[in-house]
Amino acid sequence: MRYVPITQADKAAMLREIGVSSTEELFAANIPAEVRLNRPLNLPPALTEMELLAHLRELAAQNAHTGEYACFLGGGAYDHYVPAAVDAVIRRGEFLTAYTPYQPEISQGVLQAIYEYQSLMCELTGMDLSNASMYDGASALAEAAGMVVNQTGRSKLLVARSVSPLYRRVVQTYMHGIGVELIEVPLDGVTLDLNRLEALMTEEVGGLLLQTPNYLGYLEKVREIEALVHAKNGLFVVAVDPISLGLLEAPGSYGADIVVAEGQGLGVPLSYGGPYLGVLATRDRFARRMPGRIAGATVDNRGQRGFVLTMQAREQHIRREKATSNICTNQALIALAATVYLALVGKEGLREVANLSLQKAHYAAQQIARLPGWRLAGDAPFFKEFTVLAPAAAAEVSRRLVDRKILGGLDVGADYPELLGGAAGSAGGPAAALSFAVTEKRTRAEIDRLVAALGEVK
Amino acid sequence: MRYVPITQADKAAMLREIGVSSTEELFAANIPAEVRLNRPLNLPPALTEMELLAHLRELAAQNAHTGEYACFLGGGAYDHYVPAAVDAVIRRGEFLTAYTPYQPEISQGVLQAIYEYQSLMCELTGMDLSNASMYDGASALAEAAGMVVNQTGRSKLLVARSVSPLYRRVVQTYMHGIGVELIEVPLDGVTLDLNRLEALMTEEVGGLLLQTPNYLGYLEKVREIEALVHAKNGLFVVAVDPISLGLLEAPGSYGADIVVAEGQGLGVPLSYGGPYLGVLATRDRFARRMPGRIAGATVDNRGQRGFVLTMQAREQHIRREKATSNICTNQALIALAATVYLALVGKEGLREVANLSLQKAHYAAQQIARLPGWRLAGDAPFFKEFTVLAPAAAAEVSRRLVDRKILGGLDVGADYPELLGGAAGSAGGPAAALSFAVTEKRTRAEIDRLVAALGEVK
Amino acid sequence: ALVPLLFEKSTPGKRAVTFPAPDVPTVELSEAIPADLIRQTPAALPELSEVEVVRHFTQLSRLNHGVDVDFYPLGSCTMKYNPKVNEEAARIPGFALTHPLQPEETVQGNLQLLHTLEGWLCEVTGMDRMTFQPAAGAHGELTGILLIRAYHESRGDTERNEVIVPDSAHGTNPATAAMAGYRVVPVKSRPDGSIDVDALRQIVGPKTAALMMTNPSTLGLFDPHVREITEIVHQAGGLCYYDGANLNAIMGYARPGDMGFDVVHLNLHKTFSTPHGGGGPGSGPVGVKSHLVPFLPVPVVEKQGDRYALDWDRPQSIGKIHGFWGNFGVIVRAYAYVLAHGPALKEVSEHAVLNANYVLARLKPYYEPYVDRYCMHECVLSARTLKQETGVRTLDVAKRLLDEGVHPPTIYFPLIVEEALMIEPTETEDKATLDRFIEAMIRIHDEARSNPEYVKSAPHKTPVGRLDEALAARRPNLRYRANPS
Amino acid sequence: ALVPLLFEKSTPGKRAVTFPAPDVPTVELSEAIPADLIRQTPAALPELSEVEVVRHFTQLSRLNHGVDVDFYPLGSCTMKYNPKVNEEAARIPGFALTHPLQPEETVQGNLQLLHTLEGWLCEVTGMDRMTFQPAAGAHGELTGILLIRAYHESRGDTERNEVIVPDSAHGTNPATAAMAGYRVVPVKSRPDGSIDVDALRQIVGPKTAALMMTNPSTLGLFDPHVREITEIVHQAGGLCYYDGANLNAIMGYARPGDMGFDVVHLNLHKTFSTPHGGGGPGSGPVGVKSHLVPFLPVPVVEKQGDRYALDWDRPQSIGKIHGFWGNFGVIVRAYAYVLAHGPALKEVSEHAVLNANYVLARLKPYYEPYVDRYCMHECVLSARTLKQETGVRTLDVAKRLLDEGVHPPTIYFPLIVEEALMIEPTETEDKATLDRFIEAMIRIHDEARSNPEYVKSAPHKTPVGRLDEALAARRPNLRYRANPS
Repeated sequence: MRYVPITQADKAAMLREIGVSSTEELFAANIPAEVRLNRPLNLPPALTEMELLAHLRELAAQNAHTGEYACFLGGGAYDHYVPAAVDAVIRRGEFLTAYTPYQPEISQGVLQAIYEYQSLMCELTGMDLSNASMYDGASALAEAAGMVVNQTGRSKLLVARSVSPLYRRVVQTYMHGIGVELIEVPLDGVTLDLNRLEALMTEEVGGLLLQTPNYLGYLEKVREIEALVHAKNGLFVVAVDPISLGLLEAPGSYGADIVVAEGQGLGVPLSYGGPYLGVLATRDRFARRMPGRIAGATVDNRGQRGFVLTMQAREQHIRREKATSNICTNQALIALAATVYLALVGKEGLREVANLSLQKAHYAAQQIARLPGWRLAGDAPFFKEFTVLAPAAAAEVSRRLVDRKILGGLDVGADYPELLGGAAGSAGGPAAALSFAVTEKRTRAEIDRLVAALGEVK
Repeated sequence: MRYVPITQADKAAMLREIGVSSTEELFAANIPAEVRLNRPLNLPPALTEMELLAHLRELAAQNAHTGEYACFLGGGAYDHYVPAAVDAVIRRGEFLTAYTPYQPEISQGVLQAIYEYQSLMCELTGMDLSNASMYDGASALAEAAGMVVNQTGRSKLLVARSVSPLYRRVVQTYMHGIGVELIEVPLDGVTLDLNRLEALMTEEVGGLLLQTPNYLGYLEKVREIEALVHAKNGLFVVAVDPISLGLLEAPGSYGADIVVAEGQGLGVPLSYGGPYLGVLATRDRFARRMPGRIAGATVDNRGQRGFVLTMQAREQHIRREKATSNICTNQALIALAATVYLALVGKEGLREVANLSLQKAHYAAQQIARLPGWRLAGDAPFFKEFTVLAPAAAAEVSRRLVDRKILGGLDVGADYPELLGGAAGSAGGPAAALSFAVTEKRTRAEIDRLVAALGEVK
Repeated sequence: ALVPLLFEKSTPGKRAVTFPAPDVPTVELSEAIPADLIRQTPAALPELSEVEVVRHFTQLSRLNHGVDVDFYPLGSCTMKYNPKVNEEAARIPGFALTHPLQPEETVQGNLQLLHTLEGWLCEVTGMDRMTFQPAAGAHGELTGILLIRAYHESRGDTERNEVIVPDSAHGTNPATAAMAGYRVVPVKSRPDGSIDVDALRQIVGPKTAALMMTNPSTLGLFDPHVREITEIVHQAGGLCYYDGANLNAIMGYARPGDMGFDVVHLNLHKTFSTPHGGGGPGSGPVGVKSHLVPFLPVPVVEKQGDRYALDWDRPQSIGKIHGFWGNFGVIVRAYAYVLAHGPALKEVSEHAVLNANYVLARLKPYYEPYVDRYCMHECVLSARTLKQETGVRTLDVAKRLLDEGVHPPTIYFPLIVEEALMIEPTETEDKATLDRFIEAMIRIHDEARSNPEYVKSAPHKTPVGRLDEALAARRPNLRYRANPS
Repeated sequence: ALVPLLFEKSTPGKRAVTFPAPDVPTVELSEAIPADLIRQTPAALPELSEVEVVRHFTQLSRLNHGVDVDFYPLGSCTMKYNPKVNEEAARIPGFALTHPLQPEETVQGNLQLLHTLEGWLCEVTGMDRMTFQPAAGAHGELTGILLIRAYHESRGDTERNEVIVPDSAHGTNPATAAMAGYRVVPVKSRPDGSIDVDALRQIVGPKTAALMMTNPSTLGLFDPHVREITEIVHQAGGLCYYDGANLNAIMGYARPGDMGFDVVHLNLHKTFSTPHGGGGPGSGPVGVKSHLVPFLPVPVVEKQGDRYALDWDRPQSIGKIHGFWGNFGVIVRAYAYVLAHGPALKEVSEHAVLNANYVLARLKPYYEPYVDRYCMHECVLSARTLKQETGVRTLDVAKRLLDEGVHPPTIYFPLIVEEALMIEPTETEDKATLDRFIEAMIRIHDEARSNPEYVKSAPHKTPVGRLDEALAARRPNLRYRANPS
């Protein structure tokens, strides 16, 4: 047996001690015959480690990957550079194979790292406190929505249509059960329609879920929006790209009540969508509404500083059906990766990553916009991602890029047909709306290669 | 500065404490102007980590590698499977970034691992003691030659011509300085000529350096050879493939005095020839002649077992010009890898690896020998490597295999023209002698692909 | 402090990772970004060199226990060994470097892996289809209960607003039901740990949306009436939800699908040995019987000929529960784990149960079992008598175990057991390790009599002593502040 | 025992890694192998499961210090931080999975890397060509001295049988000279640590094959007469060998080639930051001036047009010194290190020297320097006075430092310094770390007066106490035996 270290001799001795003659007796004593499975599991034969790795490498070889393809895909997951030291740290067995630090005396490593993670998230977002992580950006936004509902007691919520459609579907799923009505605030161009927001934001509405930069890449007018939301005593939830916070104002500075983020950009591999990192930070006054684990500093009986899980009265294992959330297992190791990442790049490095991404994205946008038949979907300010209107179908563009070892051209027009105008697909109008994301990893040569490839699509 | 954590402020404070105004004063106080370099180093500009990795991946992409090519190359380096846990262990910073355990109280990890390594090498080889590692198989053989010379006081040594030509050149290089004459014992077919050995093995000769399986892959008649060497009170040095010891008799059981090995097969990546692992084990009576570090068990002042470096009176840092060798830095981390490897495969696993390699090599040999124009170079028993006589030039065969994503067909005929017969290259005779190695990693499909590719060469 | 905080080590001007200068024509930031959105005060991230960062985390790690360090019998968490090959597997560039929004034709390997593993896990659980989106067990629970809600709603059966949860259940069960908008109705356990079937009959009815059940229960006992129970619920029009937290006990022996469950979640980080990472990531795939398939989250991976595709066109779907497709990197590890065992997954459960019963047999003279019968993969003991006789509580026993280098069992859970100790050895421990743990437990039992104060003041050999949790809660210090106010 | 031996944990029948059954028709072993060569008794390798192996080595590692754990100012060993990106670099499959005997056209990346790094290191050292075959510094020394021998022999200059070595030299220098067949002639150092030039003049002559010199010397001091020294040797017909152990002091400031040296070895694992691995592997490339190029080991990497090739056709070569081409994986790391710095390698040396002088400045009131002047990259202090006054020796100071979590300096070397402490901080330590070390050293100095016995019985906080080295030497126990005789 592959990972079972029990020899036949030990097994025999253990059975003797238990007082049975076979393990079958143990199962027979527990599981009634009517539910016993009386055949072997129909699974493929076991592979040895050597065969297993060979098989997995073969499977993986059927994928295109960003080690070999220049990646301009974004939409909530970004090909940022992951410094080598991040993986070196998170591979350490003491981090990798520990669980939730229920016994603080032998878990100070994990606990202090969580405390540091919380501190970093507060610094980044301008919030007072952060939890130890949520599953991903989308579920963090959904949990934030739940916090708003609980805090305000209002059962309607606004969500900007410029929030990722994937995120909106997750929020919708979470809200459905508890009967919360989600109302979409439409776009005006590539950003939120402030007039419609003003109209929709009533005293019956708990607040607004906003994303900035939004799914299309553009910056929302957060200060005007904040005023409109708070005018009705709603709560203002902002989803951000944490990398953008190297250049862009912290949501805390413009009045956000809850900040969520997809933390993947902070040193986490793309890994086909997960494991990622849900960031959730808020103001002190909402602390008791916060879902998830929280670590806090305290002292031990020898007078040393130490860390423990705290504020557990919010949590499911204590509070059961009255808990702020059911979350138990979170994304601790990914939060650790983000902590290591931020420690490595530091104050100045985060600014550099953000600036490089911005500069390269702006260069790419400018070059694409010059191509005949291509133009930008809007003129709002953007960070590292932008949307263009294309003269050919999304699938065709994507296929041509793949042929040139480029991944890019996310079909945002499918989710936002309004970008294509009233007469989508009509003669002379754009055939698709595509977004491109550009990180610090993309070289000018790669961008020029992208532009050249797009130039061939007419 | 990339890895220098000294800030300008700290630097200023330190200079103040030292009492100088700049580091230049420190250098000026030490280095006379006549030898100062008065220009910047002419090196390429520094790359950031992100650029560096991209550059290295580009460079590496110019190589063919055994992850993508089926490898049948041997000749002293073998494509055995490396279990994942090996790298997981040797990456641990405490092993990776420690040095020679001069301070045993904080080095028990490295010291115990060395002791375990020594024990494993003794078990494998049937010897009494092992050192903590040499640079590689070749240098271990050269050091063993030095031991023989020192022990016997004789300044001639026999070396089997069937020993790797690379190893023989290393031994020759080491022996040249101390004026030892190396006498080559020729081949009889694909193994050592015992008649010539008997004639050459005189009382003036310190002993014999033998390799089995030899460079061509074949097993030497070690018991007859041992008798001939010991009859003249010579020492019998045997170089082995450690993997073969899963099936083949331990050299200790047939009278070897010193056993050396290239330990690469024991969990070490091919890595273009290094870092590898020189194994050197011997009898108790030669302990004081042993080069290199040795760890031993002892007790501490609390009564606990612990480990220290011991028998240091042999070594250069104590004994200087009278040391058994000048070796200081060895291959400790690679010895650790071998220790982890042997712990993972264990008694039964080593036998399995050896047997699979043997079975697959025999299948391959049989299939190749059936091809028209191809035949085995000899009918001596072999383990996982064998030599065939080919109908086409070595470079041509190799090139055709590379085209089919196969690495193999080592040109042993270049070093052993006698294998090609008196009239090498003559009409009807073989055009090349090529060796093939087959490990447990090679599948039947890969072997069949090799055979098919060779079948196209006529 | 044992290890100063990153922030406390920070020095202005230090750098670990740097980035190249732009290789494109640049714009002024003020041209690209409106002034009121440009960050005025940079985030006060620590400034450190690479050596300091690496040392910091290396030092922190050395203060931590893990399965790689020693035994970790944390009941209900299934802290089994995490094979190293799986770490390598998840890091294969073709997996680790794929973007979630790549065109399907460029991720056929990923889709095949997901589709194949779905089939295998359906076989293990007896379900028909599965989604991998949930990122953890509790996330799976929420998904599962929302599936049940969607099912009832699709039938117009909208009066069902109750979810029945046994009193021995994990806190996630009631919390999940509440998150899905249900009222939680507890059902009592009988003294033997099984659900009180009569009590259940009283509770079920037209308001019953679902029963959530963990089987074996958190007492480590298989409920002998499980078929009867699921039938009772079904007859009342409710559905049955299987919490897979304890699946490690029954693989190859019994399947939730055969017990009458409609929905199952698994914890890949428990049963399928993906590492727990200090608290996550996990993966909580949810399997359903055919009548719930229409409601699964989108997209579903379908095989079309010899190609794999994402099916988004599922009008009855509950929607999405994860931003993308779930914790793919974790799923790769689980795939590797299943393939390393094949049908021998049954032996995993066999030995998990063997180990738990061995611990139970040897410890029950010292710590009384809640129910004295053969257990499944974990056993629940109590230090009730010990406490009565010596004043030494379960907490003290746990803390004293720390001095032995062993992670303590789960304590004070399940809630229905006084002074509970919940021990799950898992199948990846050998007899020698169990004996070492057992002997430590016995030694502490003796020491509680000979030197109770020493036990009560434990731990003594850990890097920190007992921590003041009350202080932490009373005066929350939840983040570093450069200038604490 | 803190951690039992692998063998002590072994249980018959346990397995970690297994292998598939043969997929080819098999032969009987007895058909393939003569009976007398078939192993009768299998090697008594331990039988363990993967979890036990991983735990064993994880536990062992936690007993060990390393640069990743904390400061490691081991003089002369240049224990600088080893960048993590270099570990990733060496593991790129295109490097790590290449076979040394692949056809040249399939390893152009490797050959380019070797050729390029050779050029860079020649620039740093002022030499003309370089070989990467030597696997360590001492291996490089042997190579270098054999090159010198070959040079003299090629000129028929066969009476030269002496190598001059300063009394402050590392033991490897005289040991190397002896291995290369030379008689070792020591030359004294002057009180200021430099070579006694007058004494040297007395010694050199027609028997002088070479002078081996470390500069800065093992005292951490640059010899101001180095050009005069190399000229003296050259005039006598000898060659000059530069031991690169201390190159970390002078990169970009001075080059051995400009000082008059004919041969240089480098320690990539010191100056170029490849990890020391608990004792190795290292890499000891040897650079030579043009007159020694014909003697370099075969093969040499040559650039031919835009291709790289191995040149084996070098009739005057000393032959080979390594089975293949050297420790390639180490060389990859060094290549990455140079490229991470470029011309800023000079700042590496600048800060190494700054750090050493800072330590010297602050510690010299407590431990007297052997020579009181600015040092280069390391400083040599003495506890002579402390020992006289308190009985506390250098060894005791070192052991007490262990309690501070800091690796002690090199002690009792160089041999010419009584109660020596040889401190090499390297440039990868910041002021805070140096201060912590310095303060610990001062605290121990004070403690030697207040509580000498406590210092003498140190360490107190390490996993093991002082080990009986005499016992180890007297009754050697060098391997595990199942049944010790």
